[in-house]
Amino acid sequence: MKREVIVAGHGGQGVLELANWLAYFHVLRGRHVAYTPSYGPETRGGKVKCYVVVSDEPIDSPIVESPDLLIVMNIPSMDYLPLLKPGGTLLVNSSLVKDARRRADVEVVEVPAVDIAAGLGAFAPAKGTDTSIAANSVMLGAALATTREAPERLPEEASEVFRHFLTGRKEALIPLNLRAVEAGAASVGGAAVVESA
Amino acid sequence: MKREVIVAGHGGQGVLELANWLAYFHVLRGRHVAYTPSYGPETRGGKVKCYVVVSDEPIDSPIVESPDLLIVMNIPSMDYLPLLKPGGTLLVNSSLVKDARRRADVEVVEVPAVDIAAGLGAFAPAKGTDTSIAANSVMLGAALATTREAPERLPEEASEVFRHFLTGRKEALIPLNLRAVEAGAASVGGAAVVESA
Amino acid sequence: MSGTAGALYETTLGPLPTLTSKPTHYCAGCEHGTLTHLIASALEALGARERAVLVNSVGCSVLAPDYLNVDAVEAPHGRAPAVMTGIKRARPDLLVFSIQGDGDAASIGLLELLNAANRGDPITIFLVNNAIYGMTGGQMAPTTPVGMVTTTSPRGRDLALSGPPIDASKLVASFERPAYVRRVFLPVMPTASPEFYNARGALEGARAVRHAFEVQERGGFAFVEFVSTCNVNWKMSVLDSKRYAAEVLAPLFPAGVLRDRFRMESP
Amino acid sequence: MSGTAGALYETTLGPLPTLTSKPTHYCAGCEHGTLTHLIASALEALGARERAVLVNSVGCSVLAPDYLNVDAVEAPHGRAPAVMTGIKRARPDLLVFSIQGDGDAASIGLLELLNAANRGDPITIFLVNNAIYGMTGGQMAPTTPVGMVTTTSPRGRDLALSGPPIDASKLVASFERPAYVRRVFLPVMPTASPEFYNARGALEGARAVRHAFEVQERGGFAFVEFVSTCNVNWKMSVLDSKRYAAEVLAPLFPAGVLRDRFRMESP
Amino acid sequence: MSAEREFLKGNEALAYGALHAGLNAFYGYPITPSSEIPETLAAEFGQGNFPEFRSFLQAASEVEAINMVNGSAATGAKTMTATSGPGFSLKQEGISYAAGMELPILVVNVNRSGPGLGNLGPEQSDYFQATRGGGHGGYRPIVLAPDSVPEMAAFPSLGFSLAFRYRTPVILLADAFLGQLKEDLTFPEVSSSSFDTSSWAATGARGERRHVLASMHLELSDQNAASHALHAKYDQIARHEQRFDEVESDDARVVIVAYGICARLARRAVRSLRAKSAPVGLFRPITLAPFPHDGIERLLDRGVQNFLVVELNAGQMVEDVRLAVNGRARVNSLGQLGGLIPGTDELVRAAEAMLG
Amino acid sequence: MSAEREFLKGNEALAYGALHAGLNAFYGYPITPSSEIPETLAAEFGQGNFPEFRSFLQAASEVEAINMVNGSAATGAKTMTATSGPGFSLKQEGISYAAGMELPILVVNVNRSGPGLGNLGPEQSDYFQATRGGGHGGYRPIVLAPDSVPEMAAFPSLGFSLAFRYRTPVILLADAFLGQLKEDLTFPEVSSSSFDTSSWAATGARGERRHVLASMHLELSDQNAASHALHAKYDQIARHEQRFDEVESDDARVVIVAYGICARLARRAVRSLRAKSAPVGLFRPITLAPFPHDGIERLLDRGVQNFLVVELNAGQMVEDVRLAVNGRARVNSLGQLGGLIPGTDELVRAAEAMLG
Amino acid sequence: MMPGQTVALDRAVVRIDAERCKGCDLCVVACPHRNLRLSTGYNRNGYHPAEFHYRGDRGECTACGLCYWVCPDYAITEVAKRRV
Amino acid sequence: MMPGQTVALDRAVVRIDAERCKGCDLCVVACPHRNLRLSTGYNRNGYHPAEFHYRGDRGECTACGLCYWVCPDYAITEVAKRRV
Ligand SMILES: Cc1ncc(C[n+]2csc(CCOP(=O)(O)OP(=O)(O)O)c2C)c(N)n1
Ligand SMILES: Cc1ncc(C[n+]2csc(CCOP(=O)(O)OP(=O)(O)O)c2C)c(N)n1
Ligand code: SF4
Ligand code: SF4
Ligand code: SF4
Ligand code: SF4
Ligand code: SF4
Ligand code: SF4
Ligand SMILES: [Mg+2]
Ligand SMILES: [Mg+2]
Repeated sequence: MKREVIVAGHGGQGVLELANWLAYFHVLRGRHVAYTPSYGPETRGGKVKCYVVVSDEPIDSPIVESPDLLIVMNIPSMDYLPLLKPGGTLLVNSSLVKDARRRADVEVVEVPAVDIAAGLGAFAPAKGTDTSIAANSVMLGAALATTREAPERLPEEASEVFRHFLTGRKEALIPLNLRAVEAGAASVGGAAVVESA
Repeated sequence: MKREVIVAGHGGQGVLELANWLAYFHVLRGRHVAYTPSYGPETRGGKVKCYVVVSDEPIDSPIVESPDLLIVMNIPSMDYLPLLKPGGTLLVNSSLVKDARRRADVEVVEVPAVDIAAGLGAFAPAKGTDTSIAANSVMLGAALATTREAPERLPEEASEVFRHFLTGRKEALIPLNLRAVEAGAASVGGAAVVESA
Repeated sequence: MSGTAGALYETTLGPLPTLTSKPTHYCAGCEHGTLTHLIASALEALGARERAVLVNSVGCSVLAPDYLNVDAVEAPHGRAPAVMTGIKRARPDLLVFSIQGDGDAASIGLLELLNAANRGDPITIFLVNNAIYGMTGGQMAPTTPVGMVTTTSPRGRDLALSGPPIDASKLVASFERPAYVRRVFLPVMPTASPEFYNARGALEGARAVRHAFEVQERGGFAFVEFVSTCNVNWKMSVLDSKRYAAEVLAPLFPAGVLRDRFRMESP
Repeated sequence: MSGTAGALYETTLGPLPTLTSKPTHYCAGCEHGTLTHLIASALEALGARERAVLVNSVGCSVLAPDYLNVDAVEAPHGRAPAVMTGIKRARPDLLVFSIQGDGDAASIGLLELLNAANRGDPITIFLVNNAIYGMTGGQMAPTTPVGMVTTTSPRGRDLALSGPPIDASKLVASFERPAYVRRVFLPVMPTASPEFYNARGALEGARAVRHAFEVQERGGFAFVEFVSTCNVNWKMSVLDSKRYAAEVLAPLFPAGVLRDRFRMESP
Repeated sequence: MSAEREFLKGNEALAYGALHAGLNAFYGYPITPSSEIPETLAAEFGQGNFPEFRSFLQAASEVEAINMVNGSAATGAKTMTATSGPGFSLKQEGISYAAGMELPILVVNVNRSGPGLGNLGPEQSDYFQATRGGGHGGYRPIVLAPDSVPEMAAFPSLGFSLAFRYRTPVILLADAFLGQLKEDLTFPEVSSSSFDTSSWAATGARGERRHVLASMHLELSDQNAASHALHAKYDQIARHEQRFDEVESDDARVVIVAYGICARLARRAVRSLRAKSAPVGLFRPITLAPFPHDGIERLLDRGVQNFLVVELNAGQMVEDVRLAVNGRARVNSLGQLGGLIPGTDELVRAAEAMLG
Repeated sequence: MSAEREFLKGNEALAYGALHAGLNAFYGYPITPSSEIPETLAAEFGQGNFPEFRSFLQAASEVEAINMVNGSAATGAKTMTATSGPGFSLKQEGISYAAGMELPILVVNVNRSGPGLGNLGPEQSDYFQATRGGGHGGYRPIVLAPDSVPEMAAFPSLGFSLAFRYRTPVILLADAFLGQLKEDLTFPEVSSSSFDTSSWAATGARGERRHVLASMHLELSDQNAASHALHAKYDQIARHEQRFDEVESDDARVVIVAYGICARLARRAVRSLRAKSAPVGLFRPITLAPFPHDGIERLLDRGVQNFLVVELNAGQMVEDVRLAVNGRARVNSLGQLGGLIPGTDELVRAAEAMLG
Repeated sequence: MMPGQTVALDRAVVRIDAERCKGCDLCVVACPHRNLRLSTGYNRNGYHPAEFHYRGDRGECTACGLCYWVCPDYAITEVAKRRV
Repeated sequence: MMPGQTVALDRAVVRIDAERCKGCDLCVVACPHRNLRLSTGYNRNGYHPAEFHYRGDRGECTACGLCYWVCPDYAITEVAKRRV
């Protein structure tokens, strides 16, 4: 098994977190995983792109030139679409990107991530921030569901991922994020996530 | 004409000055001249050695490996004696170095430079200095006299040399140094130097 | 000023041609942006844009030439004062200024800052003191208060380990030649009502910036420190960061004029 | 002390095993030599030779390990305080001290000096302020008085060009953590009679050196500046240099205790 | 941290690798993209997980940092610093002193894009600076180049053992890509090795035995002797410490030479070329200095006639390959600059072009 | 100073050479054996003999000095600094910025013996540091190597014209021997040339035309473009600016390759070999960077089969000779360290050994 | 709120470039009359930009310029006063 | 004056290592009793070394040690007092 993913969006959308969670999920499954962030100099607000490579074999290059899965969080990130492998999957935040169906040779999965997250009560019109919390978890759920691998383990594993990353002050956000994963998975017809704190 | 000289002594003995004066004397005569000082890190008191190369042709290497003339100001500098070219001249400050006649194949010219300088009234038992003034000029006079070249121009040229180097506060020392050059030249049977300010 | 308010209205404050139209990369609510605006305004008031040279030192202000429409020379991290001295001595007719961070000026660049101050070179330095390394993501700065958490002082700055914060203005003013040394509290300042914040800092800052240029033109070394915030690396909301600045930084770095050899003419 | 005076006499002052027998390269009459002796004496009085580490910074004192029979680590020009911090934090049991020149400490090494002072690292710094660059042959130092002729200020230090001399002790004492900051006038001092000079500086220096070590052992940062001479590069006779120091340097760099958190116990 | 699986950034792994190797002290100044190293160490400092880790300090500058490192190493402590381009330049004087005083120090340079302030993207443009000694005086540091997060974790230990064995600065030359890359890894359950430093460390003179660590030798003859001793040591290192790795090079007709992140690229290129039955292999220097001449020699012995050097700069390691090959085979260079990384297809095409 | 004969130290001649070349500003920090350069300039400063010489300042450190130099050069002023080993190391970050910002600066390094504090004797151990860019980011400075006092006087002018033509740092690499050597020389009666800097110098923005001197390019693609432009310039320099000198190389079977003081030694060795009818010549690189590959190529074309590289280090320029020769001839290396200088007889023996 | 919006009142005009605005709230809290607020809509960068909103309880805009000076993004591009 | 010379007086003994001495004059001017002077002879390095010389007009050596402390070359190697 080998899977190459690009996750792209805008600083502040939780792109790095999403890619990290996705990567760690596979670490927990015992796979070789390589994750590469790349971002501009802005602390907030620039372009963000991540590579995630998952494989049962040692990974040669961590650079993703042509992904199996492309996760797009905002409009400018649609620029990466030409890289997507024929037959690959485009998972798109359809709350922001409306015209995602541009290639016929790929599967397009539209997830209204911001809207779903807002529906979970995650919307916080904070000052100076440009995104809603948990939209990235919605996308994580959707991404994991698209793989259709061992869905029964997903809830527990997602919870382990969050417990790894969301510590200290952030621990309180775990239930919300788990609900978001569940909702994301459900939105693409994936497994239901059992809530766990 | 090509002449290679090593001047060696102890910091504070005016070795650099002596070599400089000697070199500049030949610059005034229109020759190519190369002068290389080398000394230890001590501001005062270390070993000092100078190369002077004088030639009518452009000078290839300024390094003197085997001098025609070796000027020795103190006992440790006798270490350079083996370098002296067979047939070359050792000019030695015999006020300090008593056993200079160590090689039969070279000419040894003994000049009691400190004594001569003291005789000129140059002896100044200054605090924290280890030498008498003008002993180096005595050696300069002797060195120039050993060449036996155009002795009639020597007085005027020596005065030009001193006017070049002894400026400002040091200008007052010119007459004394000229007398010392004269005495040095005389001590080896060289030309008399006409006093000139 | 090119206002568009038409016949009925008179533009009192308008867009400044000394600013480029490029959006800033500064985080929302950051005083780096405010200061950029103040500088542009002062340069225009003095008609000095065409003789101004910005030295952009490394820190969040390294991108200032993207926003200030003047000639600019980059300085390595901390070395802006030296670069400025080089420019000014070659071309005394130019108005040379830098925007430096607290790490830039008071840590790696302390020698350059203090020597330029000691020489009294006629240059203008604006220091943005946000008590942290902004550009590199929140490490401890020379000005970080004892106890403040940063990525390299995760349990708070430790007095025994790292010493107390350094007061750059005080150090600069301890030299005899600087003509103008001033510290301004730039963020909006909380008031009794949580809904209202006092914006006096920006107005004071505007005057200080302008005077710092005038002082240079009269041959003096001018240094203005702006106590600022870095909400992102302090990991606070914008307004919380202003409150923290008022509570913690304002007493540590009190605002005031530490030196003014050419007294301000206009208030 | 291993005196040889025999039964009739009791040695009160004798040769110090902490000194090697090597002749110094210091010029005749230079306080670098005097200080070497004072340090050896203090180390012996404290029984500290075996835990002492000298950091020899670049300047005439770079050869100090040839004379002080202790472990030593070389620092690049100006960096002794940083090297000392590295040693002391690795081995707090060691007694770490440096001998620095004024150029070393107050010019190229100003950042390192001030940061060590600000942190209050428990180290001991002896600064030989001879107002000139001795080792390199007489260039202007940060401490050179205005008007003094050096090879790089041949018409005298120019205030407008280079600023006034820097007062290292004052700067160090402007930080809060240093425990001991003291300036000693080390040269013999002229008296009314041209035949006699007052040698109090050396005795004061001896006490200051010893206290500077004690302060470190009690956890404090200790800094002693010795106003000195450099007759060779000042181009003066030895005694003229002492007179110049008394006339020009003593008022500029007044002797005194600027800070002493651990008051001296013995006078 | 035990032998369980971790998922760490290269920089974090390097920090933990140093801690596992028994790091005693760290002095540094933050700079992207290396700042996670001090940050990780700051988080562990004083927490008791690594009791040998006795000192951590953010210095006021890279110059201050490297001199703290030298002081610390002079006592025999395992001491490290980490930086990137501009900071690495500022440390050159201190590194030269460390070489001259024969101090065992570990300096990490996470290569960003340059010159000047440049950019935060990965580059390998500090190759010459690291391998040729960016400082003065012609010393020769050991330079290690990891190509994965597990190697970022493992090389501090290797670095310290080389540094202490030879009493010489060791440079760990990573790049922005490896610093930011996260991979899964497992820290081995090894105890840190300790080195006997009693014969040279400056920890107080006992009786007549004292240790004077100096790079200065006033007499020219002493300086000459010291320099000769240094270079004799460097020759010994050059003979014994060449390290490299090979992939599918046995029957290769074209050998790609690459290190760091480029070696990872090259692995993929080799795989895709082999899939097309193209006889292409990879030679990966692990010690950039001493450069693995012997490995190149063996490839030449095996008849390799084509070398393709891939690096993120305008052509630096290619000189070392040319020096090793000395005209006996074709050496082509493929470079990329400015923080960008060449595509697999570029490598494949360049290798195929050499196959003819 | 007019066209009369002078008798000056190399360092003094260099200072006057710079003044004759129209030096506007000097910033430096004293260090033996280069201090006569600032001292000579200090003596002339403000005296009216060189009215273009507008600014002289002893900086507080080499780091401050190089950044003053960069600021000054950014306005288009002819600006120089001078230093030796440890100070040269400290300037590396600033030089890298100058390369990145494309500033025309002149940096003199009077090579002493190293590493660390080392010794004041002559060495050529900073060859790599100078030619490979001791700073980060893979820039390529121009490096000039004088071999006599007249060249010390002449090369500042050459250095400035190259620096301004290509907007790049030029390094004048001398050694302690040449710095202290006094020779007779005559300054040519040339007026200093001035360069048009109006298209790039930072002297105030006029209308929409402004000059932003930056080494930083945030977008990777911009950084890539800037790096490519830099390296295109370096390639152009490499093609057009190789300089060298030859002595008796026409029919030589062994060619000694040497620069700086070693070239002087080699001249004597060639003379004494020719006196014995041994066909030995001298190839003297004047630009150490760009290295005069074309000259070596011509020697190979003429059938030279033996090169003897003589340098005051453990073998640095020999790599450039090997790269140029690329296996087509034998290249031997003769080095000397620690401030010492090999004897003529050593050169003669080494050359004779190659003659067979 | 759209770019270039001008709010004309009796006494003064404040022009806000909503696309420059990062919704930091500073102008909002700095206005002595509380005449600005963050919009609930988004701009292109996803921020809630400031908009003029006359609360009525604290007086009209006086063209005091505080909002203009505090804005880090100089998104308040113009303040104009009614001519008298 | 020769190395290792010891001058014994009624009250005190001062030992000077003439070969270390650089003739700087500091001990001479520092002695409150003017009991030291520079010799007219030379040592091996060509300096006129200090020597003890009881002037008689200002009192004997008190073993005060000033000469010992000021000497930059620690050429005054020992000061001893008469036992009482
Ligand atoms: C020599 C060097 N060291 C370190 C850095 C990395 N660096 C860039 S900016 C910066 C500090 C930024 O903090 P500050 O100066 O306070 O400015 P701010 O961003 O907070 O305004 C650092 C450490 C660098 N670019 N160059
Ligand atoms: C980086 C560096 N710059 C310059 C020098 C040359 N240098 C050696 S000592 C010195 C200054 C000496 O003066 P000071 O520190 O006052 O000590 P002193 O000799 O007067 O006691 C200088 C500039 C050096 N060795 N290293
Ligand atoms: S990182 Fe901090 S200082 Fe930099 S722009 Fe953002 S808030 Fe301002
Ligand atoms: S040069 Fe000056 S400071 Fe150095 S030893 Fe001589 S007198 Fe002392
Ligand atoms: S100009 Fe003054 S009153 Fe008007 S909106 Fe701005 S801050 Fe409020
Ligand atoms: S201050 Fe500026 S950026 Fe902030 S909310 Fe107001 S208009 Fe927007
Ligand atoms: S011990 Fe005192 S009294 Fe005796 S010689 Fe020395 S200075 Fe004079
Ligand atoms: S003080 Fe010392 S060196 Fe000077 S004269 Fe006296 S004994 Fe000699
Ligand atoms: Mg800051
Ligand atoms: Mg000094």
